[in-house]
Amino acid sequence: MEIAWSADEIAFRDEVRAFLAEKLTDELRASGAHMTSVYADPGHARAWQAILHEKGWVAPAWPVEHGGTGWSLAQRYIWQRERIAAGAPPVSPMGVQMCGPAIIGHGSDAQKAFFLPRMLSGEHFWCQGYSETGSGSDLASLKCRAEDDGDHLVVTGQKLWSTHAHAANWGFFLVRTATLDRPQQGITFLLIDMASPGVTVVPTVSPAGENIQNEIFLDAVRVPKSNVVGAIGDGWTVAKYLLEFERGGAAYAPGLQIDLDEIEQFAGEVRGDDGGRLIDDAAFADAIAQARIDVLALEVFEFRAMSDASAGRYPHAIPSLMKIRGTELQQRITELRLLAAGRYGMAYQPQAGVSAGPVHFPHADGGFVGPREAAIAPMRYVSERAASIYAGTNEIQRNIIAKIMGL
Amino acid sequence: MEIAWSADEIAFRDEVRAFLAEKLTDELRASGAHMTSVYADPGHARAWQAILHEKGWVAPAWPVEHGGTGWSLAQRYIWQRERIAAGAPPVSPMGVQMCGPAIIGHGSDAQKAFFLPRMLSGEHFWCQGYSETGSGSDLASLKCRAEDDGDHLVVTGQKLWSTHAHAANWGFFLVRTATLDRPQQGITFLLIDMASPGVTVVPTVSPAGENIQNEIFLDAVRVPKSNVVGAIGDGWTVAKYLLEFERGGAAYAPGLQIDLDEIEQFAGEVRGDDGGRLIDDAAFADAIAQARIDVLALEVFEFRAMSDASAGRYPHAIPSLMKIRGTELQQRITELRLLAAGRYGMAYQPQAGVSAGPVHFPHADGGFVGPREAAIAPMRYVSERAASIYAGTNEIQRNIIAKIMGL
Amino acid sequence: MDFSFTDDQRQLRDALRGYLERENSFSARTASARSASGWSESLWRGLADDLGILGVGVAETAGGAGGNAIDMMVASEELGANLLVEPFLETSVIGAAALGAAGGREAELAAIVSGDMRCAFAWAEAESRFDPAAPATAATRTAAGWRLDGRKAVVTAAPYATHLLVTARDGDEPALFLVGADAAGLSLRGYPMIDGRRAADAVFDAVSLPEAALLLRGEEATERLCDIATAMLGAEALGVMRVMLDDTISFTKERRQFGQPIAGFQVLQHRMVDMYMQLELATSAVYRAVLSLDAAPAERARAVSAMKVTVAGACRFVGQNAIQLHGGMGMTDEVRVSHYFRRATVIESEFGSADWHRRRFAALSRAA
Amino acid sequence: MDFSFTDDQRQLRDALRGYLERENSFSARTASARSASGWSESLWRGLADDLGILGVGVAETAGGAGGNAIDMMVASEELGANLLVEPFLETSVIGAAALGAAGGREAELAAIVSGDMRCAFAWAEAESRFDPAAPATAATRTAAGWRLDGRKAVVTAAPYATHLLVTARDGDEPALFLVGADAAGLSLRGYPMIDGRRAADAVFDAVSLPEAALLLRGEEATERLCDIATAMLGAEALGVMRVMLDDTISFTKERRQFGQPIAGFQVLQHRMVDMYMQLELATSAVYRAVLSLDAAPAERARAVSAMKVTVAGACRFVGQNAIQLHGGMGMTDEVRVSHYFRRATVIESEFGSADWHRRRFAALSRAA
Repeated sequence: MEIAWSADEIAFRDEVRAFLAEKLTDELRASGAHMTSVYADPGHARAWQAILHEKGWVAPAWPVEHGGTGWSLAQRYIWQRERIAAGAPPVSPMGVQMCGPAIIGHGSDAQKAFFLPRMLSGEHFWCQGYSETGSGSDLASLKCRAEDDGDHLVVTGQKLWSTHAHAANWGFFLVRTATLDRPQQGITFLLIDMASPGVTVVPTVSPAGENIQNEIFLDAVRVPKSNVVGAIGDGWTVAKYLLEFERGGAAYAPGLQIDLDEIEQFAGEVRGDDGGRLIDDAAFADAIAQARIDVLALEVFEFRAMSDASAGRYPHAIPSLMKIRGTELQQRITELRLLAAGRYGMAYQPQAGVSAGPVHFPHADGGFVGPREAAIAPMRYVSERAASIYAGTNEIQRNIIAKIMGL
Repeated sequence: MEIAWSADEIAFRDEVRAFLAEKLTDELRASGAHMTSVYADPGHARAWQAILHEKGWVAPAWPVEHGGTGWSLAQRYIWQRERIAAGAPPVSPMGVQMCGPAIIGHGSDAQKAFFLPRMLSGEHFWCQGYSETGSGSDLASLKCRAEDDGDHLVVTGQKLWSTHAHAANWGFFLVRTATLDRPQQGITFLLIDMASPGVTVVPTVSPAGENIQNEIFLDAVRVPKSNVVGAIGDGWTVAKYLLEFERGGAAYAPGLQIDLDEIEQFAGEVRGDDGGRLIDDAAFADAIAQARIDVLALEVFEFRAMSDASAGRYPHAIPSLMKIRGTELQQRITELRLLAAGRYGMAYQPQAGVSAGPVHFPHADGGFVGPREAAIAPMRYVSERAASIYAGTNEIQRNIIAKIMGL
Repeated sequence: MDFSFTDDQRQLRDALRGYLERENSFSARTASARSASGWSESLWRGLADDLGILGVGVAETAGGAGGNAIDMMVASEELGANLLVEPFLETSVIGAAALGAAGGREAELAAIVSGDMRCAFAWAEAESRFDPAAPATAATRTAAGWRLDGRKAVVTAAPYATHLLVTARDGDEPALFLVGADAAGLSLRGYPMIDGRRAADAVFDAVSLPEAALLLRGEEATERLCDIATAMLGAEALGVMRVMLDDTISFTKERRQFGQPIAGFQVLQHRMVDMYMQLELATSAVYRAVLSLDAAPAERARAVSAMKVTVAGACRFVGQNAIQLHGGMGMTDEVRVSHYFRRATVIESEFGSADWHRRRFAALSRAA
Repeated sequence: MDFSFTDDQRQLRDALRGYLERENSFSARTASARSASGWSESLWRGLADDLGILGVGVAETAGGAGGNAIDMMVASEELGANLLVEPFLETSVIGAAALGAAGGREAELAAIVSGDMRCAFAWAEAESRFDPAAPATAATRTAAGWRLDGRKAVVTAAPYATHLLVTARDGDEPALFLVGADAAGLSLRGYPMIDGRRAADAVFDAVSLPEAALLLRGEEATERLCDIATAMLGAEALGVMRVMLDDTISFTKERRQFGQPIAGFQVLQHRMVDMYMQLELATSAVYRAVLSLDAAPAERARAVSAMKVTVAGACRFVGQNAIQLHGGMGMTDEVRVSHYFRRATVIESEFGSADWHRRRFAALSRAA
């Protein structure tokens, strides 16, 4: 057992730091630091991706032959830590982390040759078409259907919660090609050009007033069968594969530590309940300390998962445990941010941050009032309620773990 | 709407206070104040009951013709508050609050004439025979059987969690006289003389080392049919009746307020983490304030229930809500007591309190070390874990409320 | 000891509820909130003319309904359930209480009753956190009356108020002044709040006021006013939470996953039971606070602070779980529960966070 | 970055587990705890002679196994799972660390290895709360060495210890002394603890000690010793919690209510998932603490205090819910989970409560 990084890993960390110090512009840093939710705005995310692409660091987890970095799990973890600590915006996960692995694992050679390079370069900006009305946590009940028409599938249906679909030119979809006994059967994994006739993207406005998510309507959209990943009817297998592709690399702790640093700095600048600075308020300091302690435990849990995965072990409950704990802490930390914001946390000022999509409701345009941190706080608080809902609610995650525990 | 007591009620309160001031001896007060659990020891409880009996105040909720006081619900609530505030031990609930109502509602005239006066005087000290191994929350699944033998029922089986059965001379039992479609059918409510041949009481030792609960074994115990309350097979109806007898009078808040007063006083006498007195410690003071705030809300909730019940309304969810909230606060307050006790809260010193039954494990006999409050704290903490288990676990209570809410 | 409503109170509640359902449906309310002005003049006039509710707490001698604190509580709860953006709390609770306490302000009280006056309560400053007792804004005596200098932060309803109720320091003592929104030297910078209402930051630059602008003076008068406001905000919160709970129950009964309504899952059932319990306890705390408004200052303050802690906790628990149980739907602006959640979030810290009130309660308990 | 155990560590764990299952079954353990002496000499001798585990942390030069902190952690966790009452922590962790740090104490270390020495750690006083840094017990220099005067409270294991490790103040500086349990002037008043171990309050009335009784001196030496003890107590807690979780899972799968095993109820399933999660997070925190014992003092202290907060929270959550899910059975002395719950309750506050360690962590974080 050893909790320290090795000399090689420290050298790697220094290389990463040097790269970030050199390449991360002030504007990009600001776009990472002033995010109003966990999503970067597509513009800055793509600009940053272009810089990473030049360096070959867009997709660390991919096999080297497809453009991966060949890094160890530890190096990938270090990369994430440093990237987050430097304030760089995240690259959109829909392509590199989700669709990419599906194509790498189950795509044809032609698909690999066409899509992977464009995914890395950012020429293709991807969105996801999974959830439907009535098929959220119970994804296998999806109804969007694709009918066979010779060389094409003809897709008709509706999809929900498609992040950045309004900015995407390609989408990966789960569609129903057959109705069989088990709902997981008869599902097909399909790549759709978002410019295809019959595709309509309708913005979904979040409670924070941003358009990050979208509804997608597909009306007899003709998709060449060459865009099926894996076999027709094997979509569930492909979807499961992509979920399991990047095991052991999850890292909530680094971002949460940065959040706490920001909040603590902010709390050093505003008044607390007892007249002094908020950071000197015993109850607030206590809450910050408890959050840091909880993040420290989660960090070692992440280290252990990484260590286990490196050694080829990976207890099945780990991703669910990590998702529950990571998002619970994420949400608790948005509460601390809101507490620090005080009365200015009641103002709606998305213009003080960097939104991840168009902003809808009326808001003052010329600057904002109060500290910038206070203006961002309610956006984050409201937006992060989604953390315990998306990607399988935390209740579903607990059901999954209970099953693994044999209950 | 009016939250104040009326002039008549204040006059009644003063009468109660005067009575308590006069009649409550120091020894009885100490037996209430130094209880190691929520149970008074049978000896002091009976001594206090004798005093109440003289005054006619043993069973306020009973109809006047059977020895009740004729008090309003508000008066009964005031009586409870003042009794608790004065530190008087509670009268054992098994007779007056449980078996009494069953006899009053469903008993024969002969039963009323024989049992009720002896219950009031304390000549009969009652225990309950409901739960069995495997039939706790799911009480209707009970198996203890009573076979018909002419004028007698012959009872064979086992009962659990019988509070003070080791001190009782009478017990009320639910036994199975028939096996029918619904498990609630075929149950009979039976009064058993604990001196009957075939009755064996085996102490159950609690985690705090006390013998409060007992297991009762019944081996072909012959019970005259004249001891059946209600009809044979109608026991479930009788059991439900007694549960609903005393609606609107529940009062957790007064006792919790006294607990908090005691803890605050104690915390003014011991050191806190920061070198000063514990009561001046910000986090501890905060926890006390939160508990007081929560008790204040519960108190009005109790007032509302009383007011509603006086007006003939009684939403069905109320007893369950009150039980959940009351016991949750009860348990949280034992945690505060344990926190105040510090290191002396680790010592096992039942001899520092007034136990509700014989104490089992080895413990020093000649006095105790540390403050008395500290010695009682762990006993209460451990014993009160039962609060969320007994009388239908808090999980079962939530199931009940969910059903009432139509979920 | 009696917790029943009078027939008049039940009628008030039913009338208000019916009226708001017709005249301020959720879509109408949201359209008002997002209009250029941010409010609906016609609704406001209707509340005055059709219902007479704006004067619920104004004495009959001043043309009001002469209602007591319980009547005001009943109205506030219904307005909360309707998610009203118009400034009832600022005008008909705070304004009416301040003018009523000042005495001899029948004309202005009549303007409240008629709907001609709309108030905003300017107590907070950028550095005041939640403490209303020590404003930095200065009131200076002049020959003609008073001069105000200072800045106020996040003054809700200010963009559509005709008058501001402004706390300022006269020497060591806090005082409350009535200032016309069009006063020379007063400038406002407006913006929306996350709950759909509007607020403004206000600058008072040598604002001249007549003698009569002074309404109240002293810490107890200010505290009492804030306690009344907080109590009625608590009542409003009950309405907000009631809708969230009802909507959550309906949604989970309808929404199916894995072949059954999700209301059938025990974990969600218990969550809703706990939401219900929190609402019941918050209701109990609000009753105590409202019924203590005329008690001795320390008792009143203690009941109000205890209430705010209970209500803030309930708002958070009920609000967060209403969103969680709505799943993805809760994360859209389309569904009304997300608006109620934002309102509940604002209520949590308005007039002082749970931490602030817990300490006030503790300090008062120690003093007692 | 590596979190795998060595083969030796796995063997150590398996050997210890097997031995304890045979030699210290739950009923044997409880019989020892409730015997007149409160412990089992034969078990203690067995741990020394059959397993050599008492010297796990003692250097090989002194006849020990020369194990590192991780070896000690592995042993502590198993002893926790066995609910050992004998003073391994006090002797083989604290005693061995203190004597090892003192240097040149091979004879005494050998006595630990052989099982001849049993220690108790007398740091707490009636007024010390959880702070080990400033004992009131005074050490005074004498011609022959030292004189100790003072009182120690709740000294666990003291009734069966051959030696007490006593903190005392030499002027302003804390120091640690080794005192024979039979020293003249030392009197003990023993009593049981709620977790089945024994403790004593100790009075030192002009106890004369030789020069060599002084083991350590200074705040850092004392803090380091307490941090080592706390880290290993955390490891012990992992074993305690593991048994509670395992027993709860087994019980709920077996116990039937309403026609099904209660493990089938979703609310109980999620509760057990959260117990498991708490145990995993506590394990993670213990690993960091144990692996930081040789780091710089501030880093070590921060990791240990963070761990103690996490472990205390987990002990409470896992313990309370283990009882709750056992229903009535959990409220009997008969079922072992109730004993593990009591041990977990003691661990929560031993060497400092969660509040105390959270503040220590915050102070260290601010200083960093």
